[in-house]
Amino acid sequence: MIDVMYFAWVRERIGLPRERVETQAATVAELVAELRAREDRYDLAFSDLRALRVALDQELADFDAPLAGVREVAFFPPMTGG
Amino acid sequence: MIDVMYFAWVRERIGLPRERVETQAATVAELVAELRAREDRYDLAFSDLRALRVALDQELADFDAPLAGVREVAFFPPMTGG
Amino acid sequence: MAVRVQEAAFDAGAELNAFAAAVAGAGAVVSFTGVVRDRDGGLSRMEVEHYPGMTERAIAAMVDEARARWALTGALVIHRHGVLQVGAPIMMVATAAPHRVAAFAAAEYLMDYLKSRAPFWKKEITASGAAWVAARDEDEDALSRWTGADDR
Amino acid sequence: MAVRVQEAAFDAGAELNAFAAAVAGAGAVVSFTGVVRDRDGGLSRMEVEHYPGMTERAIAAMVDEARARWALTGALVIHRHGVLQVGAPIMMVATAAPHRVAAFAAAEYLMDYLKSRAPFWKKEITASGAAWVAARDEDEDALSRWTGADDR
Repeated sequence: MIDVMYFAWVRERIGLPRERVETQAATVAELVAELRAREDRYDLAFSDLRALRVALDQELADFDAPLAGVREVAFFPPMTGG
Repeated sequence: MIDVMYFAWVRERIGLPRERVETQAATVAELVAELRAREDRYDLAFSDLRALRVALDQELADFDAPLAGVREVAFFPPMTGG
Repeated sequence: MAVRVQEAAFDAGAELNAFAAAVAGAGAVVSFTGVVRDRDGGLSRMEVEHYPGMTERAIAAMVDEARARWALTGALVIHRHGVLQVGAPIMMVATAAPHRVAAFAAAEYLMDYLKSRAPFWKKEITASGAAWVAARDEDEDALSRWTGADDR
Repeated sequence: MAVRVQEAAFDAGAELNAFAAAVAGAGAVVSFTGVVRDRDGGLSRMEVEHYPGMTERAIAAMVDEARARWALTGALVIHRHGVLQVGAPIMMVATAAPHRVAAFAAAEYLMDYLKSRAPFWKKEITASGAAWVAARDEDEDALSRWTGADDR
């Protein structure tokens, strides 16, 4: 089980801010593939990975990063703070 | 007649902040030569021109600049504001 | 070295004075204040979302890196989230150092990283609807000046 | 675009707030405050001499040049003269612009020119005597980044 979080328009498209996900995915990319297969709203949210960023346990990571030992995955668009 | 002003350690070495000078000097360098010939305190103040700056009518200038039409000449060390 | 992520408004001038007083002997104090700007007219408010937990970690890491790069005597980062009105301060960075070059460089460094590496997202609400602010390529590009061969 | 050369102390935070309020819609506000620093210990006070008339002209010219180079919505320069105590603000620059890059660049530009082209001279008074502060080569060198081929 892993905590998956969504922010900004990713959160809006998927329709919830976080959820617990049962997964055997070895990498972020595999987790994304599982989520996209669920429902159209997930498929739409993840349709262009270049427009997305991912953090593993609150550290920015790549989509090919392994999920072993990770408790919290977050998906969001590029940051626009400051 | 020209107004000659001194600032910072130039003022302290010469011992006055400004004076009216009767001169026919064509350039700043000629004016400096006339002043140096006056007294030791002037000679000392102008002994190293690389350590001095000059302004003509409140604009930075070079020592070879002409004095024609100039009303106010100021001598001072490099600025240290800010 | 203070980092504050908060919903409440703040008084940039009061923050600057408190910061400067705490770093007495600094010589140079630089501040940056970001203000909600109505770029095209018609902005009714801005909403700032963030990622609690990661936000604080990311900013603390930036501040640590800035301290490792420059001889700072102080650094302050304040960033708001929630609903912000036009003209309100969004965030503030202040740096203090013996010399101005370090204070300026550290403030710009922190701003560049805050813009692109701290998990904040802005949404602009106008009479005609709401839109997430898109990341600017310039902001991503700005990071390149702090990395690579000409690193200082 | 305000320039003030004054003997009186000023409140940097209050100046920052007044400046930011007057340039509403700026987006980015940068400030620099210079504080009298006791570098080696033992400084009892600083005295700042200036060239009345030329000072105002020189600073106004710098501000004009900064406005010509960057899209500023405001600029403020305050510089004190006379007797200043340790820890007191000497001077302040503030700039406002739609984007942070312009606000930072203009503030640094104004600082670099104020340091080396505005007719101010600092004298440090310690228990053992008084000494004029020497100009730093770095300050003169700093001007070169605003001139020449890589001008922006």
